[in-house]
Amino acid sequence: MAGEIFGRARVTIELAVLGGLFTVVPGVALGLLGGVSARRRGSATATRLVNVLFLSLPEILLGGLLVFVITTYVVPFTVGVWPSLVDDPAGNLAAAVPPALVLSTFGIGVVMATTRRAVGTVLDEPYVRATEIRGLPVLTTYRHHLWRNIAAPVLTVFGIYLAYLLGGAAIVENLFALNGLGSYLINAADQRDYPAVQGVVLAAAAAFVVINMLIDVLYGVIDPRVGRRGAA
Amino acid sequence: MTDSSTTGAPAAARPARSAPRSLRIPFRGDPLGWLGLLLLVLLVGVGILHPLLPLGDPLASVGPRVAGPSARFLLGTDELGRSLLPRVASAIGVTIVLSAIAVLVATVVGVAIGCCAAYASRRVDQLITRVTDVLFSFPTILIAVLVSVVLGPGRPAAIVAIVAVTLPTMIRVARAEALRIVELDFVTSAEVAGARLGWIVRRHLLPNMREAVIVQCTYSISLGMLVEGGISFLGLGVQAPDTSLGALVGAGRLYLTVAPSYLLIPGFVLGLAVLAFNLVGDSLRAQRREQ
Amino acid sequence: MAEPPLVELDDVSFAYSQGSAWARVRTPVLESFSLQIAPGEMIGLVGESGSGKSTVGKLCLGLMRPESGQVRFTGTPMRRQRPGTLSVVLQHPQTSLNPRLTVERSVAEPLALARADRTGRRERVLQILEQVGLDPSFAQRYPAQLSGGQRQRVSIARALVTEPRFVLFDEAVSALDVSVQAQIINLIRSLQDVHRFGAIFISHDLRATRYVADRIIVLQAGAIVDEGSAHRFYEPAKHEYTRKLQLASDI
Amino acid sequence: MLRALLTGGAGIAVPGVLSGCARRAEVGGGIGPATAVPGGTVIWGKSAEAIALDPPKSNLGSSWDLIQVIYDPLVELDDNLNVVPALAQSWQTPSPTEYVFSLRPDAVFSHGRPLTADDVVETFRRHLDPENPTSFASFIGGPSTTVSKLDDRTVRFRLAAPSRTFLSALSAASAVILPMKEIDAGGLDPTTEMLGTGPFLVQSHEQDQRWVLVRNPHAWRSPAADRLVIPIMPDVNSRIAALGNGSIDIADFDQPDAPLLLSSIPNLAVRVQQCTDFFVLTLNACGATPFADPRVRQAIACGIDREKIRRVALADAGEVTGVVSAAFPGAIPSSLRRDPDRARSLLAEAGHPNLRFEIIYGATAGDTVGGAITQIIQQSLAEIGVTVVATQLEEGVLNQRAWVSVPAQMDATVTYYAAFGGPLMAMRNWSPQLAPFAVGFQQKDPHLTELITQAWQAEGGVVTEAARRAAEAIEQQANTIPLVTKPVVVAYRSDRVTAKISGLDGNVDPMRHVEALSRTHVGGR
Repeated sequence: MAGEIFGRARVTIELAVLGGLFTVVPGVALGLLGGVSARRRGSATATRLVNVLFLSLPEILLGGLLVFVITTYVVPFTVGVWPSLVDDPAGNLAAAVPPALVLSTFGIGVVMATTRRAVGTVLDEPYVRATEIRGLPVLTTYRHHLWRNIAAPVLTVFGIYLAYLLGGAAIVENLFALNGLGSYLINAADQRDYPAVQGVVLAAAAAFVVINMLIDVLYGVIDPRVGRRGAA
Repeated sequence: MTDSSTTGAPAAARPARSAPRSLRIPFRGDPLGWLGLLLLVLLVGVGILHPLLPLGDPLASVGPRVAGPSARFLLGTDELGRSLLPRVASAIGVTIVLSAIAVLVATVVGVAIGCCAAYASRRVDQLITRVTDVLFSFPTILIAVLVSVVLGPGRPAAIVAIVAVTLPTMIRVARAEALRIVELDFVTSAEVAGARLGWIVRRHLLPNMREAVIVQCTYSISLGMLVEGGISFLGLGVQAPDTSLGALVGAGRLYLTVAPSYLLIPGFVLGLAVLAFNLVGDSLRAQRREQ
Repeated sequence: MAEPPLVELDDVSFAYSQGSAWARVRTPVLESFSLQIAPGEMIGLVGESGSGKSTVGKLCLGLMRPESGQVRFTGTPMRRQRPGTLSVVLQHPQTSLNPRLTVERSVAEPLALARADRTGRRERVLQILEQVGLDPSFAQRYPAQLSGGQRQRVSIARALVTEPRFVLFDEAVSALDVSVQAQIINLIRSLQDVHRFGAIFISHDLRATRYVADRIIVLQAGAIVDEGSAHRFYEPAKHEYTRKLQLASDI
Repeated sequence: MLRALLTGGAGIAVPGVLSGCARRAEVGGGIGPATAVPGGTVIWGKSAEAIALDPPKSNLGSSWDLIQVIYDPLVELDDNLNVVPALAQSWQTPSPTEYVFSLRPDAVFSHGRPLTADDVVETFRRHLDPENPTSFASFIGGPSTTVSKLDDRTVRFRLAAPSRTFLSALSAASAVILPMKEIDAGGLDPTTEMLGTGPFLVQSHEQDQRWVLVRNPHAWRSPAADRLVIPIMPDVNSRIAALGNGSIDIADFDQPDAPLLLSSIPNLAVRVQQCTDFFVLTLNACGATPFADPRVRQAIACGIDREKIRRVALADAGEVTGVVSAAFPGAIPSSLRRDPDRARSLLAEAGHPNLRFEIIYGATAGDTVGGAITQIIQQSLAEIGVTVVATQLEEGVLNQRAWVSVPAQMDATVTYYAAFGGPLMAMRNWSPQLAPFAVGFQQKDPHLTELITQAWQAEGGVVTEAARRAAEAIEQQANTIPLVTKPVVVAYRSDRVTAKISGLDGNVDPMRHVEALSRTHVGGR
């Protein structure tokens, strides 16, 4: 069973890493954009709408749509195959990108909201306001400050999300006919294979612990004070 | 005027009660809030009143199998030749009601635990917080699968899974609110005046937590609908011939290449319902922040 | 036999402890502290923040338990008192009243807790509102419709509605602006003359305390550094710390 | 707001962009003449893992199809369900109760040892063990049947009474011949290892992942392909997608809808294979239930719209059937007719005008037919005032409640009966004496058992008077109501492989002509 879990974990881990990438980059970008433009009422509304849309898009709808498009039209993506990343990187990406996109939408919404809030907090600081009034470019002046403020909450959210992806990709794996941990879990549950269910839960818990440890280390890198407190 | 000391003067003699503003005019000048409310009323209306609407019988095989939308069957038919229009309509109701029931349970339990955490010893509070954190970061589907393994697939499994998913956030919100309110002066005054825990919770904590909890409820319901969609899609939730939006999407998945509307329409409606609750929640929250 | 003191702190010590079970940091607040309040006596407790004033207040109300020593109420060890015996007026007008309750319901709360006769409650509420200088029309208002001074008046009404034997005024006027402070202090003074409750008036402002209290205790770092009848504090004090406080209060 | 509009616009624009893309179905184009090429690997996407590997004990169709690729029986069925030689090259019937089989001289197990009469004798002794007969044994006369070796190539069966099920039963997956010398010596565990005389032998197996079979060098019937790789793919969509992108060559489907679902894949040959297996509605007549009253059961039988089940739940793919599966040439037609008025009056007579009961059905991965049939039954019974609650159960729970508990812990269940290669074989399921699994729900009726036994013993064609009497009595009893046959769909990529798919099957063996499976060379380019 351990071999089985490791074999399937390859798919899930790749999905999670790719999905994580697709989550953080657009999520932070949209959050920055939204946070900075939130001063104007119109664009604040637009930002909120975009954010809510990301949080409202069901995986089963987007996934179904992508599967339909891929199976019906000639597009450079595939469904139902999973070539090895080492032997056929292009083929592997063609199979991995669509499910990773589906996995990332909700996360983009969460990361975007977190980033927006962090940007808002920083921009409300009195000294930042002063800079703004003096007409200086806020984003470049307080780049480091901004990043530090955004990084911590985004990292927290991202950690939770990554753990969620590792155990929770069942729907997407099912839609795209992939043999990952999620579909293994569903099959095991279907067949009342308790040891297998336990195995996956254990694997997910282990992944969760490891990810949280990594994130604690990263906190230290972002904000040295945290590291010192942690060591004390 | 026999017993007016607690109920106040008769209505005529009383100046207009000023209820908290955010509840009186929910989304002053916020188009998104109104859009969400409109969608929400529409979907809940259809979901609950569909038996009264001339949509057709959701359970009768009346048409061709797996057909796309047509003049006779506006949304097409399913694999048993049942019209999808009434099926989607009843599925909206099932999805929203399941999620709402679950969130109601989560709210009651979450608020109770949150209040306890605020009043309990630091050690108990820390324990509650830790357990909540662990539960919070546990993958949704994993919880749902475990629940349906234990209970067997069906509505109860769906409800328990949604409760399990929405409870941690509800506890967090309730605990934070309760901790904030317990520190306020009027609570101390009541304690000194001899109020016990039950009195303080009833009179002071609950009324003042209400808004934050309602906002959290709208988010939880939308999250709950996504969870229900996912687990019914996987066949672990609502069982045939009963249906929910997720179950319809799951059934339609097989016919994706033949009749894509079978999957896409219920999926889209699910998205709309989630969007409606999220918009209302977002608008309420924006309002609260402004205050 | 002499009447026992209303509230008595007898050789009381108190400390906050912080941190985890492994690294507990103990911050002592009071060490071997004693104090007696006679029935109907109003004690002023002054000192800068962190001097332990509020801790004394909370110990007197039974909101906290001392680490050692004893707190007695009318000669017996402090335990839960009958509702309506003790009450408190706190600092922040913004949070002193539940925003969801009308003035009437807020003021009636201690009566309800003391299970006072339902029929008499409304009259009693209106009566006490009048005593604190509020028109009966205020009864149906919500806190959001009141000014800071009005809210503090409502708080005082609520504190006195059950005719308590002991009232703690914890920085009850500190957050108000000066003209309103004077009104409220006058109000407290006059009410005390009528109701003869025992009280502690906590403030960092010696001038206000001097006016309202019978006896003043000056606290510094958890210990009494100066003590005497209120008149004494109109003259420059001998004690250095008291003098500092006097200077701060513009005397 | 502008940005929101733009995002929305992009959403609307997507289908427009895609209309510029070619549809997959239009790509590929025609293919030239195909010629079979010997050798190479063929990939069969199998719908369920084989988990019960020991043939005499195996009772799962999903194991039988694999067993029949590895092992051979004495006789097998041709495409019209006639019994033809397999390991036995010929046989004589000296008397109605005596069969003498001559074994093929070239039958060799895949490890190189030739098949002997001892293997056959010992294989059947396992079935006929008087202490512990297998469930298959009743088809060949039960423990009163004796089997003996006449010489190294000849085996004789003696039956206590004539049996019309005997020969066709020998073609079943349960009756394949095992290498008993190795098994008795303890060197081989048939529950984990497979060693037979069939065209392929097992090279490797990863549970729930794949089997890799290679040509059996000693096979008397040598396959065209060198290797047969069998990935386990329970998910229908996975199999469809894999057929589409060429990662598998051939696949089997339980869904009657498969032809529709596969219609968009070019170069795909789709064959609907009629099977003798058929769906039944089993009412639990044991214990204090309304179904103890035959009128209530008959009312249900009259209330069900079996034609609608065929049309809707089976997508027109199967046939309405009686007790003898309609798939058999010249089967006895069902005497049951839909008659709602009679159903209602029967229910009123029995005092159950507003009957309400629960139908449980299994949740095999991807198999939606049981649920569909249940829902059609639910619809048609609603018309006679009967309320049906449909409950899908996990397979193990269903087994426990329906087939293991005595009395059964259910009101009714929708399931299917394997009817094998002989028209009358499935009849035993209506007699708890002949089919022990039915004890929990099937009423004990010595008269019916007698009729079934007589039908089994009668001389003549399919429709003997005895068989007709038994079938009618069974349908009158209405304890287990036959519904529709259960077809299987097999699809393969005609541009990649050639395959011979039988149009009619009796032994859950979609790959019956597995030796003919071969890669294809497509002409033209």
